[in-house]
Amino acid sequence: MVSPYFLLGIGLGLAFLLGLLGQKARKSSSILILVALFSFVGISFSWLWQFLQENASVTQFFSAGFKPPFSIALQVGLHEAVLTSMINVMGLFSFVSLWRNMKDGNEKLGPILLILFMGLNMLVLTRDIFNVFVFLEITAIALGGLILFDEKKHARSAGFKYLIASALISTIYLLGAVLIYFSNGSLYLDDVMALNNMSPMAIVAVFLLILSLVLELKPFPANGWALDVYQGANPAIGAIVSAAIGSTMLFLLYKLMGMAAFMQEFLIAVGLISFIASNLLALVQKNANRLLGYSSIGQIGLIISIIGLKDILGDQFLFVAFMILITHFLAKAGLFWLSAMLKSDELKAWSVFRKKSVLLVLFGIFIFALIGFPPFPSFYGKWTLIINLAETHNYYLIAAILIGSFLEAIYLFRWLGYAIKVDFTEYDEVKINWEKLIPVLTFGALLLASGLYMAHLMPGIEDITLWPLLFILAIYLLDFLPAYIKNTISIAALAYFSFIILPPYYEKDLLRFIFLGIFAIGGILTLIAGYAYKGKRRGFYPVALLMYAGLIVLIQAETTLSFFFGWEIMTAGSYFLIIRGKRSMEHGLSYMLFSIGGAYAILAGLGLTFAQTHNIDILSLASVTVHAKLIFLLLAVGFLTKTAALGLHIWLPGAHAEAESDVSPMVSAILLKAGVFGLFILMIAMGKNPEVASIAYILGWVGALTALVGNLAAAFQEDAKRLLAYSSIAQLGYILFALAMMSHLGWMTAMVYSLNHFMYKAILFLTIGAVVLRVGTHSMYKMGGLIQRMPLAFIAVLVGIIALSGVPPLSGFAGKWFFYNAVLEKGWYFQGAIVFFSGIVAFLYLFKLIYSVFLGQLKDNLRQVKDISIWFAIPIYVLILGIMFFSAKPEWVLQPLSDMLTQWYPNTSLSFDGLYINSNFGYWSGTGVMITIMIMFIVLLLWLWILSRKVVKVKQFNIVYSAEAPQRPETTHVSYNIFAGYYKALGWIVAPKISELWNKISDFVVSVAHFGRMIYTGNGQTYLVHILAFIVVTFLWFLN
Amino acid sequence: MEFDFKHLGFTLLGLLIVLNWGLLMSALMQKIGARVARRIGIRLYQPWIDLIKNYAIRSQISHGIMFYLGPVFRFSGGVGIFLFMPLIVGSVMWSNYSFQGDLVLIMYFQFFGMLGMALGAGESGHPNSAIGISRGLAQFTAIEAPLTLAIISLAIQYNTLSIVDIVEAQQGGIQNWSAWTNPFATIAGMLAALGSMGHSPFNLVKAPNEIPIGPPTEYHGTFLGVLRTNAAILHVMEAALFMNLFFGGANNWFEFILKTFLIYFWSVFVGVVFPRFRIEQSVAWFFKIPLIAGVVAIILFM
Amino acid sequence: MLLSIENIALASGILLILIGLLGALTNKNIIRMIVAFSIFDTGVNILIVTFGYMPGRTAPIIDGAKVTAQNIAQVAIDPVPQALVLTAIVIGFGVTALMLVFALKMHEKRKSLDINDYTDLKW
Amino acid sequence: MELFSIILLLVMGVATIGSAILALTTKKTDVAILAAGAISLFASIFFLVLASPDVAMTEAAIGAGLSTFLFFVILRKTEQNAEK
Amino acid sequence: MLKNSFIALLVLAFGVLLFHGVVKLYKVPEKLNRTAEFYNSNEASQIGAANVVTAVVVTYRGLYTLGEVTVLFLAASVIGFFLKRKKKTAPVDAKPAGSELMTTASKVLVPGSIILGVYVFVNGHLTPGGGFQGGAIIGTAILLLALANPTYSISKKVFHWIESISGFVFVAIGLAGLLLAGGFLDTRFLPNGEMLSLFSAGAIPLIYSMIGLKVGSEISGIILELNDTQPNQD
Repeated sequence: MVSPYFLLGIGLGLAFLLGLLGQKARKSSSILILVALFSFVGISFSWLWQFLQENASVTQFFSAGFKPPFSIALQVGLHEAVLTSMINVMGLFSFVSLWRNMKDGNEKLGPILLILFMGLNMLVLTRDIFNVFVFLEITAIALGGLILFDEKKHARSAGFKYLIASALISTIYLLGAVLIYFSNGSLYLDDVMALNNMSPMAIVAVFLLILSLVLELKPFPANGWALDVYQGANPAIGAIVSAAIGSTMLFLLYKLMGMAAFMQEFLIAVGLISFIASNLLALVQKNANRLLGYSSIGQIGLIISIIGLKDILGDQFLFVAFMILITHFLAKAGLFWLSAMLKSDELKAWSVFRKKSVLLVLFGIFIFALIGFPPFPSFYGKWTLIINLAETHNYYLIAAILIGSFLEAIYLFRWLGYAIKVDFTEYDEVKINWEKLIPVLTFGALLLASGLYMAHLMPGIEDITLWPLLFILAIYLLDFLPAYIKNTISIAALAYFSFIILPPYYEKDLLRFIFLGIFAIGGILTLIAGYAYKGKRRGFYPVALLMYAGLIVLIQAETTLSFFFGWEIMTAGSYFLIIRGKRSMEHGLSYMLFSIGGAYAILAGLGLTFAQTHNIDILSLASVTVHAKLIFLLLAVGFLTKTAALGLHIWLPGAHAEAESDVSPMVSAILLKAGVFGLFILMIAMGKNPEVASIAYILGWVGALTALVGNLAAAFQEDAKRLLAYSSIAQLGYILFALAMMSHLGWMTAMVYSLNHFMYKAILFLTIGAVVLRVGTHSMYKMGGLIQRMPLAFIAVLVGIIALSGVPPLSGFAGKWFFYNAVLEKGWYFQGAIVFFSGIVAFLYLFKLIYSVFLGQLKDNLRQVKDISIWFAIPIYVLILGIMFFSAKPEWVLQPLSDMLTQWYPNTSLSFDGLYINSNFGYWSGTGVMITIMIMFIVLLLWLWILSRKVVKVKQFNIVYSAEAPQRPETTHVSYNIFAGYYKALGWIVAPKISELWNKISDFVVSVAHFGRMIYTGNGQTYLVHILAFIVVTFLWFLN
Repeated sequence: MEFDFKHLGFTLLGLLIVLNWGLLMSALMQKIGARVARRIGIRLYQPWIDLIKNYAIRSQISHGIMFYLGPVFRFSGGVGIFLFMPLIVGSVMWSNYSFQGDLVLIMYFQFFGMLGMALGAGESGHPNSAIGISRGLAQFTAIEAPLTLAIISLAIQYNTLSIVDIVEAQQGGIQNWSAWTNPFATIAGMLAALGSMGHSPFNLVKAPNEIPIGPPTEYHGTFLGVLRTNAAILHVMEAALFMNLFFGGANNWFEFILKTFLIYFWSVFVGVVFPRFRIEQSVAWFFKIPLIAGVVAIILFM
Repeated sequence: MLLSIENIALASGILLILIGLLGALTNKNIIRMIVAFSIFDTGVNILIVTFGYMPGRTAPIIDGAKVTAQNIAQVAIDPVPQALVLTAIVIGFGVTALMLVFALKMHEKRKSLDINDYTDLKW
Repeated sequence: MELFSIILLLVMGVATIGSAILALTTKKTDVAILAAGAISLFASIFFLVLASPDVAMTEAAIGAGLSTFLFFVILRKTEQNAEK
Repeated sequence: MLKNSFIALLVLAFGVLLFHGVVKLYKVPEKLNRTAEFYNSNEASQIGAANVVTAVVVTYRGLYTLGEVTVLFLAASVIGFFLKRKKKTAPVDAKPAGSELMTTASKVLVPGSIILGVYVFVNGHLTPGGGFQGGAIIGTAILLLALANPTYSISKKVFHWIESISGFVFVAIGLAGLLLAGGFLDTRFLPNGEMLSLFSAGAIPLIYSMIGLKVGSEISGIILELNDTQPNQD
C-alpha cells in the first residue's frame, strides 16, 4: 500500500518548490499542481482498489518509526480510502473549475488549494487528536486564503466572519485535545477509544472535541458565518466548503465519535434541529448560493444525526450514512459549480440554463438526488434509514426526518420550477467554459452511475427495473431528433412492453394485468396524439417514458422497495410532464409537494410495516399486527394524495388543466390510477384486518365528499380543462368510496369505474385538448357552436359525457348499477346518497362542457377553425370503440373481474346468467338494454325523419329573439356563470376552504421562516455570540 | 326472460294506451286549472288536435344535426322509461321490458331524454334555451336528492331494486302500500314528484317560454309534435313510477288510470296553490323538508 | 496552597481567556477584535502550559549537570504540552496574520473597520 | 526560589490582567496592540517560570515580536488608506 | 447596553463552566504519564537530542512542525501577496534615510541578530529554541535593517529561493526518513552522534536549520515587501 505520507510529501514539497518558479511560469506551475492532484487521486484510488478488490486490511502508518501514542499514526482503511477518494476527486475538479481564476495574477491560489486538499486528506487519515487540530487550522487558513483571492463583492467580509468563528471553534478543539492528553496521557485516538471508563476530565475533553467538530459542521443556530461564506464566496469555493470540507468534517466526527458514545443523543438532536431549521429558513431565501448553503447545512445536519444513530442503525449505519453523504457530496458540489457559471445570485436567474438543456438536466438530476428520488443513492439511503428507524421504534425521528426532507423539497422544487419556467430574458446568458462544464458533467454522471450501481446492492430491486431507466437515458441522448421519430420509438417501446410483458399477467394476476393494460395501452394511445406536435419537443419523451416506466415498475413490484421506487420514478416523470405546460409552474410545485408528502407518508407506513414483518415483500402488509391503523392510514393518505382525495386535491385542477393537450389525459386518465392501484394493493393486503375497518369507513366518507365537492366545483368552472380536472377528482372520489366498502360489489364498482374513467376521461381530455390546440383558449365561454366546425370532436365528447354520466346504454351505467347494489349491500346509505347526488350534479358540468364548447353560437373568430387533428382523433375513436364494446358486452369484461375479486371476497351475491347480471337486489342486462334502446332510437329517428323530410337549415341568427335580430354571437351565447342560481344555493359547499387552509398553513410556515432567519444579523460578532451561547448551552445540558 | 313478438305487440298497445291517457290527462289538468281560476279552459280533445296540427305543419327548420336529434333523444327517453317500466302487477305481458333492468336503469334512463333535449335546444343558439336548461338541470339535481333517499329507503325495506318485486311486495291490501309502511319515503318521494312534474312552484324551468321564446318555440312543427307526444307518455310514466313505488302498483288498467291521475293531480293541485320559486329557492327547498324526510326514511329502515 | 505557581497561572490564564473573549465579542473595531483574539489565545496557552507544569520540576532539557539522560524522567516535566503549545502559538500567529490581512482588505473597500458595517450578507 | 517565583508570578499576573483590561478598554488601537504585546511578553515570563523555555522563546519571538509588528503594519496601512 | 451586558453574562457563564468543567477537574500530576515517561526516558538513547521538546516536536511528532511550517507558509503567501503594492511609481529617493542612530545601531545589531538567530536554530536540539524562534530572530534583524535603511533593498528573489529550497529539503528529509529509516520524519537515518554536541540527534539540526532558514526568509520576505510599501516615517 502506498504510504499516505507521500500525500504530504507531494503536496507540501510541490507547494514549497513552486516559489522557485516565480510568476512567469504560472502555466507550468498550474499543470504541476494538476499533476499533484492527479497523483492524490491515484493514491487514494489505489487504496480503494486494494480494499475493494484485494481485501487489504486496515493499515496504520506511523511517523518517525515509533509506535503511537509516541508518534503519529495515519490510518488507511476502507473508509479512509473512500473518503480520500471523494476528497481528491473533488480537489481535482475544484482546481479545474478554478482554472480561469488562476490567470488573474493569482498564482498563489494553486498551492493554497493543493495544501487545502492535502490537509483534508490528512484530517481523514490521522489518528492523532492534536494533529487534527493542526490540520483543522491549516484547512481554515487555506480556505481563508482562497476566499481572500475571491473577487466577489462580499467575499472578504464573509471570509473574516468565517475566520473568527473558526478561531473560536478551533480553540475549543485545542482545549479538548489538550485535556484528552492530560486525562489519559495519550493523544492516540485508538488509545482513547480503548478506555473502559473515562475519567471526568476525559469526558469533558471528549465533549469539547465533539462539540467543536459539531460547531465546524455548522449546527443551527450557530451557523450564520457559514451561510455568509456560502453566499459571499465564489460558488466554486462554496462547493469545496460544502462537499469536500463538509464530508471531511463529517468523517472526522464519525471517527472521533468512536470515543464518545455518550454523545450520540446530542448529535441526533443537534443534527435534526439543524436539518429541520435550516430547511425551514431556506423557504424564504432568494439568493441561490445562500439557499445552497442552507441546504448544505440541512443535509450535513441530517448526516450528523445519522452519525448519532450509529448504534441504532447497526449494520446499516455505514450504508445509510454513505448513501446520503455521497449524494450530498456530488449533488451539492454540482449545484455550486452550476451556480458558478451564472453572474446573478438570484434563484430565478437559473432559468438561463434552459438555453443549455444539458445543464438544466444536470440541475434536475442534482435536485432530485438531494430530495432522495430514485435511482439516486440517497433514495436507498433514506429508505434504509426510515426502515431501520421504524424497526427500532424511533417514530419521532422518522417524523422529524421526513418533515425536514419535505421542507427541503419545497424550496428545491420551487427553484427547479423557476429554472424550467421563469422568463430568462432579463438575465445574462450563461457562457460555458470547458473548465466549468467538465466538473459538473462528471459529477452528474457519477451521481447517476452511483445510483444505478447502488440498485444492484439493494435487495428488493430487480435489475430489470433499471433497464427502462437506461432506455430513457438513451432517448434523452436522441433528443435532437424530430418529435415524430422519438414518438415512434416511444410507442414502439410501450408496444414491445405490451406484447412481451403484459400477456403473461392475464393468467398470473388479472388485477395487475388490468392496471398494466391501462398504463401501457393508455400510454400508446396518448402518445399517438403526440404526432400532432411539430418540431423536436425537446425533453418531452424522456419524461413521459419516465412516468410510464415508473408506473410499470410500480405495478410489477413484488417488494415494497421496488413499489416505492416505481412510485417515486412515476412522480418525477409526471412532475416534468405537468410542468411543461405554459402556466404550470406553481401547479407543478404543488403537485410535487403533495406527491412528496404522500410519498413520505407511504415511506413511513412501509417502514412501520417492515419493523414488524422484517420482510419487504409487498404482501407482508397483510401480516401487520400492531399499529395497523396507523400504517393503513399513512399508506392510504399517501395514495390519496395521488388520487386527489378531498383535502389533498388542491394541486390537481391546476396541474391537469395547465398541462399540454396530450399530457392532460396522461396525468388524468392514466396517472391517477397509480393511486387507485396502491389503494387496491393496500386493501387487498390489509382489508381483512379488523382494525382498519373504522378507517375504511372514514375513507368512504372522504370519497363521498370528494365526489360531491369535485362535481360541484366542476359545475362552476369556466375553464374546460379545469372542469375536467375537477371531474377527475370526483371520479376518483367514487372509486375511493367504492374501494372503501371492501366488498365484492364495492370492488367491482371500483374496477368498473377505473376502467371507465380511463376511457372516457382520456376521450374527453384528448378531445378538449385537441380543441384547445385549435382554438387557443381554455375558456369555454370563448368557444361555442363548434359542432359545425368539429363534428368529430363533438361526437367524441358526446359519447364521453354519456358514458361519464352513467346514462344507459353506455358503459358508465355499469358503474352506477354496481354502485347501487354495493351501497345497499354494505349499508352505507347516506354516503351512497351523497355519491349518487354528486353523480346527478355531474350533469351540470357535462352539459356546460358540451353546450359551451360545441353548441350555442359559433364565434366569429372561430369560423375558419378546422376539426381536431387526426392524430388526436385516432386514439379518441379507438377509445370510443372500447367504450362501445364494453357497453354492448359488459359481461365479457365483468365476469372475469368478478371471478378475480372472488379470491378476496368469495361470498358474493353477483351471478352471471347469460346476458344477465344478477345481484341480491337487482338485475341488469347490458346487451339487452343496448339493443332495446338502439332499436327504439332508430325507430323513433325514422319516425321523425319520415315526418320531416323537408327540414330547412336556417342561418345562425335566425332565432326568435324578442323582436330583435342579434348580430353578434357573444351576446346570445349564454355560457359564463351559467349556474349562478345553483351557486347561490349550494356554492358554500365548494367555497375554497381547503385551499385557504393550506394557504394559511404555508403562510404560517413562511412567516416562521422569516422570523427565524432574523437571528442571522450579518454581524460577525453576533455569530460569535451564537457560537458561544451554543457552547454554553450544550455545556450546561451536558453537565446535567 | 326471452324476447318474443307477442310481447312487442303488447308493448305497442300499452304505449298507445299510455299516450292517449297522457293526452287526456293533460287536457283534464288544464281544465281543472282553468276552472280553479274561474276560466272555461280548453276542450278535452284539444291535445289531440294540437298534436295532429303539429305533425301536419309543413315548414320545418333546423339549426343543425343535434337540433334535429334532440327530440329523438327526448322521445327515446320517454319511450324508454315506458319500456323498462312494469305497468300491471303480475302481468308478464304488461311488464314491458322491465326484465332487462331494475330501478337503477329507470332512474338513469330519465337523463337520456333530458340530455338529448338539452343538447338539441343548446344547438338552437337561443340564449334562453341555455338558461332554461341550466335551470332545469340545477333543479333536477335537487329533486333527485330526496328521491334517491326515498328509493334507497324502499330498497332497504324490500331488499330489492327490482320494481316488479317492490310492487309485488305491496300487494294484499292498502295497508301493505309503501305509503303506509314507509311514510317518510313516500313524503320525500311525493315532494320530489312535485319537482319532476314541473308544475308550479317548480316551473321556472319552462318560464322562458312564457315570453314566447325558448325551446318549444324554436322547435315547432313535427319536432314539437314529437316533444308533445313524449310529454304525454312521460307524465303518465312518471306518475306510474311513483304509483309502483309507493301506492301498490296497478292490478288492472283502471287502477292504473286512477292512480296515475291522482298522483298527477297532486302536483297540479299544489301548483295551483303555490306561486313560482326562483331557482335558488327551489334548490334550497328540496334540501330542507324532502331531504329530511328521506333521511328519516332511511334511518327507520337501517 | 492557594497562592501556588500553578494557581496564579491558572487564574491569569482563565482571566485572559475571558477578557479576550469579551473583547472579541464587544469591540466593534476589527483590529481590536483581532487583538482580543490574540489575548484569548495567549490565555489558552498559559492554561495549557500550566496544566503540564509539575511543581518542583525543570524543563526537559538535558544539560548534563542537573538534568541527565538518567534522571530526566524524575526531574523534568512533560515535554508534550510544550510541544502542543509551541504548535498552537505558531498556528495562532498564522491565523492572526490572516485575519489582519482580511481586515486590511475589508478596509480597502469600505474604509471602515467597524464590524457593524459588514452586515450586507444576512438572513 | 519558590517564594520568589510566586511573588514574581503574582506581579506578572496582575500586570497581565491589567494590560488585558487596558487592551480592552483603551480608546486607542495602538495602545491596545502594545498592551497585547506586553501580555505576550509577560506570558513568556510565565512560561519561563513554568519550566517551559521553548514556549517562552516562541511566545516572545512570535507573540510579542512578530505579531505586534504585524499589527502595527496593518494598522498603519489602514490609516494610510483612510487618508487617501 | 443591554446587548453588551448579555454578552458579559454569557462570557461569565462560559468562565464558570470553564472553571467547573475543566479547571476543577485538573489535579497536579504526581508523576509523568506514560507518553511523557517514554519520551523523557528513551529520548536520549533513541534520538539523542538534549532538548526533549525538540525531539518531540521534530521527530516523534514531526507532523506538528510540518503543520506549523505549512501554516506559516500559507500565512506568508497570503500576506506577501496582499500587502505588496502593485508597482512603485514614486522615485526611490523620495524616501529619507533612517536616523543616524538607527543606522549605526543596525550596523552592530543586524549581524549579531542574524548570528543569534542562526545559533538558536542550529542549536535547537541542545538548547531552548529552534527553527521558528531562530527564524523569527532573523526576521527581526531584517526588520531592523529595513527600519534603518528604508532604501536598502536586497533581492527578494534570494529569499524566495532560500524559502522554497529549505521548505522542499525539509519535506525531502521527511521522505528520506520514510524511505531510509522507520517512518516519515524519522531523523535517525543520520547517526545520532554524541549527546550534547552540535552534530548529534540525527537529522534534527538539519531540519531545524531548514525550518529556521525557511521561517527566517519568509518573515524577511514579508518585511521586505512591506518595506517597499513603507510610508514615510518620522
